[in-house]
Amino acid sequence: ACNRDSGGTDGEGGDGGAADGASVTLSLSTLNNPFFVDVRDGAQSAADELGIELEVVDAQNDSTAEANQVANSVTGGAEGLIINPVDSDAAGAGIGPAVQADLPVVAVDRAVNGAEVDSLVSSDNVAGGKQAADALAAAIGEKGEVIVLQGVAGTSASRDRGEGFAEGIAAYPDIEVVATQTANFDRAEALDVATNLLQSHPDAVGVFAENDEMALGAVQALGDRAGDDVAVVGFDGTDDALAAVQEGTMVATIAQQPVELGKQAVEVMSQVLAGESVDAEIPVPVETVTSDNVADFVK
Amino acid sequence: MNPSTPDAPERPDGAPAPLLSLEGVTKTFGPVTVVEDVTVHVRPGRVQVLLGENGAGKSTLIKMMSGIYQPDGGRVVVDGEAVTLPDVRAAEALGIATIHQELNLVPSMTVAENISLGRMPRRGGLLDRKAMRDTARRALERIGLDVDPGHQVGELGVARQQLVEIAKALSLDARILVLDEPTAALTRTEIDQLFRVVRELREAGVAMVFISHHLDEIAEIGDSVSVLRDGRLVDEVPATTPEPELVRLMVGRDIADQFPRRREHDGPDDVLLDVRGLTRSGVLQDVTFQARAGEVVGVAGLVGAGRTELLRSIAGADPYDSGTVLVEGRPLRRKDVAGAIRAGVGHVPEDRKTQGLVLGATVAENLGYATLRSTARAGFVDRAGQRSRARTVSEQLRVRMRDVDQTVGDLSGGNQQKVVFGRWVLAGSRVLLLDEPTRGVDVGARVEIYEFVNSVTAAGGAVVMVSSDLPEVLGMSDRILVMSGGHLAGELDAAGATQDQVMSLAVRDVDRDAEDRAEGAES
Amino acid sequence: MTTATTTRPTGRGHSRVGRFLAENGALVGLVVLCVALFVATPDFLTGNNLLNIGVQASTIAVLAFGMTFVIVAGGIDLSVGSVAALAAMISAWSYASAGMPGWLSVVAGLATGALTGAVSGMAVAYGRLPSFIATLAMLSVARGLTLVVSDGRPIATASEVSFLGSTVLGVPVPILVLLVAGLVASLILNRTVVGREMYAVGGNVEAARLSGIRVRRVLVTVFTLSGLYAGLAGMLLAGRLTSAQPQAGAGYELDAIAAVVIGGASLAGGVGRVSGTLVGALILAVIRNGLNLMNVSSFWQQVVIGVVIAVAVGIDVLRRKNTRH
Amino acid sequence: MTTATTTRPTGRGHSRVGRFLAENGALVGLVVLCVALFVATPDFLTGNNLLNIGVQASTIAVLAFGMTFVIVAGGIDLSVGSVAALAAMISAWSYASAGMPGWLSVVAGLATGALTGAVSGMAVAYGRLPSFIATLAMLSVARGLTLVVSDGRPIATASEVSFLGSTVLGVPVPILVLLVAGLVASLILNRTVVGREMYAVGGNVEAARLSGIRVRRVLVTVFTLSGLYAGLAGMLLAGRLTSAQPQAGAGYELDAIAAVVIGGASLAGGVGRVSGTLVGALILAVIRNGLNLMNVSSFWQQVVIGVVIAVAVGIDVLRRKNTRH
Ligand SMILES: Nc1ncnc2c1ncn2[C@@H]1O[C@H](COP(=O)(O)OP(=O)(O)OP(=O)(O)O)[C@@H](O)[C@H]1O
Ligand SMILES: Nc1ncnc2c1ncn2[C@@H]1O[C@H](COP(=O)(O)OP(=O)(O)OP(=O)(O)O)[C@@H](O)[C@H]1O
Ligand SMILES: O[C@@H]1[C@H](O)[C@H](O)CO[C@H]1O
Ligand SMILES: [Mg+2]
Ligand SMILES: [Mg+2]
Repeated sequence: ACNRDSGGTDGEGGDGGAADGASVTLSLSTLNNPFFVDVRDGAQSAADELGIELEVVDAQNDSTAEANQVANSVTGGAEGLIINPVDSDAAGAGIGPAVQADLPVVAVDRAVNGAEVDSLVSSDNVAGGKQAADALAAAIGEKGEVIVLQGVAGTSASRDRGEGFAEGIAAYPDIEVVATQTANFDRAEALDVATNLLQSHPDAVGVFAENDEMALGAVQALGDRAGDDVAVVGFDGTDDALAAVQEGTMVATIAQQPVELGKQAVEVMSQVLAGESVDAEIPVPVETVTSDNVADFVK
Repeated sequence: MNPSTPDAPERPDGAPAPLLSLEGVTKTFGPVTVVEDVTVHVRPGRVQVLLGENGAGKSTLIKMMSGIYQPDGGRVVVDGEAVTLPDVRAAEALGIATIHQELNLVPSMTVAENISLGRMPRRGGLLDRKAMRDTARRALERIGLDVDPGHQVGELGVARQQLVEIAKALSLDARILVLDEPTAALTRTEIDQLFRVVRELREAGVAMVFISHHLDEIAEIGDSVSVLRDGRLVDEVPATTPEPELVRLMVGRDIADQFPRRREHDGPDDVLLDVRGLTRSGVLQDVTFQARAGEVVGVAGLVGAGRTELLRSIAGADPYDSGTVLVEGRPLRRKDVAGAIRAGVGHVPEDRKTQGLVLGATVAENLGYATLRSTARAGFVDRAGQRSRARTVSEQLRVRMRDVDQTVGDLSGGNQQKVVFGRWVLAGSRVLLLDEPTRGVDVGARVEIYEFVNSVTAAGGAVVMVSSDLPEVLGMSDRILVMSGGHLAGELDAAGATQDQVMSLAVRDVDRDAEDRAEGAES
Repeated sequence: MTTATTTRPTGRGHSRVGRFLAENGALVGLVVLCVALFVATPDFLTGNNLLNIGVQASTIAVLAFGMTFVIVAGGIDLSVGSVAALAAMISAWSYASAGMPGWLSVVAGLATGALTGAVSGMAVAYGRLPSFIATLAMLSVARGLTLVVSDGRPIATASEVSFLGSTVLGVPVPILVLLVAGLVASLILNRTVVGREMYAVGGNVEAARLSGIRVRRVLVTVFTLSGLYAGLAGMLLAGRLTSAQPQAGAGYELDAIAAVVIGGASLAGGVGRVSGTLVGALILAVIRNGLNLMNVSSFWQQVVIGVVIAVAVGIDVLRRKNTRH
Repeated sequence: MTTATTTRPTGRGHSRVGRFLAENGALVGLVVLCVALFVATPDFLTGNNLLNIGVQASTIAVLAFGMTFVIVAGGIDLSVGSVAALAAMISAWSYASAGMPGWLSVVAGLATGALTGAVSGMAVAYGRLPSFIATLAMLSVARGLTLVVSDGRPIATASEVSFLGSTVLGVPVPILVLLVAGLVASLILNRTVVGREMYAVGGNVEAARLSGIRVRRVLVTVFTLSGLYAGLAGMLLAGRLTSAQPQAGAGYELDAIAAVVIGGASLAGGVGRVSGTLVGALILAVIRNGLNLMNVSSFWQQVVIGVVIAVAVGIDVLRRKNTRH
């Protein structure tokens, strides 16, 4: 919205057929996390290419703040909304003002429940959790004690990955989850929690962390044991995690493609604005990255 | 020591049966016994005076009457029946109202609210503001205090606050009224007003307990005196007992001269403090005076005359609009306390509790604040030095305490006051600004403070002493300045000056001043 | 607060307007802020956007009203964000899982808030815990219970609760709730005896006790009210999102306290007004709204928010200093 | 705090031990907690685990040492978590992007902390902002700047910083840092002029001023020290993770304040000791460690943490009450 006066004529850009110059809001759950910084970067580069004015807002993991920001951007004259919900259920009500104003809405990374959106560009967290279980099982020879580091309790990412992992690991009768503790998606906290859990479970051979930040904290806690005695699997595929996989301190990370998520979300939005029909769901694959294929992911 | 007090409720001289009695009460704090086996009767239509040095246990005693402390031994008897007073409400329910020694007001609330605190009137579940204002107005009228009930208490001077406190207790319409040093902060005018009310109450049959360190007030208003020493009852005597006899009972020795002013400085009488044209809009108008080496300059005036403001401005505590303050010829920077202290100024503020002391800190700490920096080595406190100096000074001033590590807030009022003094002894201040220096200080300690004043002037220092206690001003000053409405109304030579002379100067401009204030309120 | 003693409000304003301004200093900051935003972005001063701001201020404002009681009485309540979440969750759970009728689920939510508040209050009054500790403990306990009850998942709320997030005749219900809650709080503080006793306890607890005020009862009342208001705020939050979120309200305590302090209250106790608190909450909402409208980068936004808060309060301090002489 | 006036520590212990206990009441809570955990889980009392606890307490302890200065002087510092993050980020950035030598990047981090602290201090002392507001503003500003500098991504630190997270001759460096930082803080508070002045300012700002203490200078010192300690804590955090994290230290301010208050300080100012603060920080670390060892569900953990904090402080309050009469 900031360049509206210089833009001049594009006030009714929405029905003009071209998305060029349209103003679109990207509402992110948080930017305190490299993953979403990547989503933003992907979205920004696609927007620049397509000539879309992208307005990025950060809800700092607060559903209410997100609802407020959506309302504000509708008032501010946004012509489209790309939303990365803090919480899928809460976002249903949260995007109300956008829906009422007939703005096209695209969800990215996480779904919006209880309201119609034009498209969902996402990776499947439940499936990712299962993949993580398989990767971890493979790394520890399908037996032994494992530890799970949970994300912020009550967030959908933590819920879905936890669910997927639990489902996946159940297929390996010789693997026992001996401890499940939260480290709030935070590297420093994971360092402390993992240290403590390794104290009470010295025989643990595997760690699943619901994101890479926590996985890296666990690696730190393990020190020399990381990768040799204990296999660590993370989730996200951040730069640091890919480097860790390359070094062998992590055995795997479930790579989402955040840049790709952001990029595709903007592209889909541009198609909707141009009046084209789009798929209701656009899956961006999550891939298990191990030392075998890590080279393909490192930039 | 066996108290000679008769325990019988009826006395042969026909004194009425007591409404309230403390019978053989004892109170200990940790290892210390501060009141031991004391019996006091409070009778209707009588004023029972408690007399004793600072720390003798007077306040502790009355706190057992008002439900703040419970005795560890002995009993409290009301209307002939033993009672327990678990809290203030219980005491109030029995008709006991107390004016405590330290001000107990809520500064951020209005005069009316403070007066009704704890028993605000209700109507239909809501606060009845009108009734509250009316109560306040009546109570203020009775004590003769002319302030708006809607005024914030924190903005009033100490004296007015004391009057509000008195008005509050009076408005309870109590059967038993306890007054712990109510006159300490008042000038004669207000004291007269208070005593008028006390006499009315006596007529009405109210039983009263009165504490004061001003011996002349005892004969004036008291009926009987219980003398305490070190927590024990020494004797009970009629209020007509001559002052020297009271003093002897109380301190266990004679005090020859209550105001032992000696002007012993024989060096050059240079001007140490030179105040020129000090003006602060609405508070001080063109105040000019000098204080010379060896001299005590007394400053008298009515409440609100601006005496406190004058001292605070000189000391650097408050700003002023124009004028100059010079110490030994060198000008002081405006609003720079540290600079004033370095120049040799020491300031004993009006209210030790809020301005003088860090109550939670030790005696040694409090004594050392002004010298912390000057005695330090490379930023480190000279701990051993500070402590030994603190010990010396507190001995010199005869501070009653366990040791210099005792928390200052646990000392009695008079002893707290000495600690504030001691700070400037340590700092070696040459110019002392004293604001009500003996408020709440007992006769013995007061003489010690006066002797300290003498020693300061003997050593070539100068003292400016603001006091509402006229005998003190007359007795200890060499020269008296009288303030009125923010300016100097006149100057008197202390020798031969009378209370009447001072008062007539003090009230000279009061009417004009009142008009100014009324105008100010409208604009 | 060390500075509190030197910035005691003087209340010397002579005219009614002067007095109002003197007592609601932050208002000047709010007005300056609004004018600046109006100049910066025309979208700001549209009726719709003003309603948005009202709605967006509502949760923090309601929490802050409750906080005003506590701060006036000289305490602090860190638990309000968590208590709001717990109240909303209990309400949603009692509707969805325990089968309570919708209106009763609203009552259950409010009661949860009041009850947790009462527990904190008793810990402070009878357990003699510093309120910082008692309510920090409650912050943790209430959040934990929220997660336990919900198993970490959002629960949909009753339609009676969702009503709180809706719009009636063009007026958003949260704004109505805000107004009523504010009026009630103001009535309690100014017109009831217990309200005035809160000022006394915060202004000088010793004097209050010596005057026969039942200090502990006042403290329990104060925290119970704060809890009740937190419960109400929780219902608002849930109403707007039509679901109770396990992480709702996290960190809101600092915003609520900030609103009260921006509004002129002192953490030393004894001072504070509901109108000031409202202004404080509006300042916070307006900053965030304005920065969104102006599309300030979200990283810089935090920098700007911090600076604006400091400046808004700074204006008030300056103004007070000037009217002093 | 309303209760502060009634719970002023009396220091009446007669023997040396009695006195030490009287002054460090929370220690009793810590010991009770440790015994309970030892009974509950054998893993607790192993040398290794005790070292772990030391390391895990280090960040909060260092923040809390800095906070002790502020609280003793009657203020509060909400910015410490953000300042720690900013200091670490500036340090990492000046090494990684600006090409500073490693040791200089450590200095840069510490200087960043001290500088931001000084800014808060000046806002309090000269701008007369309540410290709650000044440091809340700084919380927001410092976090925003951290994100701006890092663009929201972690930056690897210099090896000189990582050294702070390592182990030397079997002793973890964070524990050494904690001990030295604590000794220095204790030295400042007890032995230096400015330290004693902090107590005076917090105890009675007016009396301090009238005694010639330069109150504003003391306030600036206090916040600068708090910032410096926050900077050090930031370096510890970064050292342990070998990288500066943009969201590092978020919310740590409440933990740090809690450690100080659990340790017996009063938010009303004038009271507080470094040894108490250390005990407070250890209590927090021990609870979390113990709950992890016992594998308490993360939902219930929060409930238990809250209860334990309340009980630990409650023991202290009770003990004090009993020794009174
Ligand atoms: N709460 C307390 N804890 C410990 N000691 C106390 C406490 N209150 C009073 N004391 C001590 O009890 C003694 C008596 O104090 P009290 O206040 O009754 O004296 P007082 O006669 O009223 O003196 P003053 O004339 O100075 O007011 C003093 O030595 C004082 O230090
Ligand atoms: N009722 C009042 N309302 C407002 N201001 C007042 C009132 N009474 C006095 N003042 C202000 O206070 C100034 C002087 O107060 P100050 O405390 O210095 O007087 P004082 O002579 O020391 O009397 P006190 O015995 O009260 O200390 C007056 O000049 C006046 O400006
Ligand atoms: O996908 C993201 C990332 O994994 C992040 O680390 C936490 O939130 C999730 O939603
Ligand atoms: Mg006394
Ligand atoms: Mg005076």
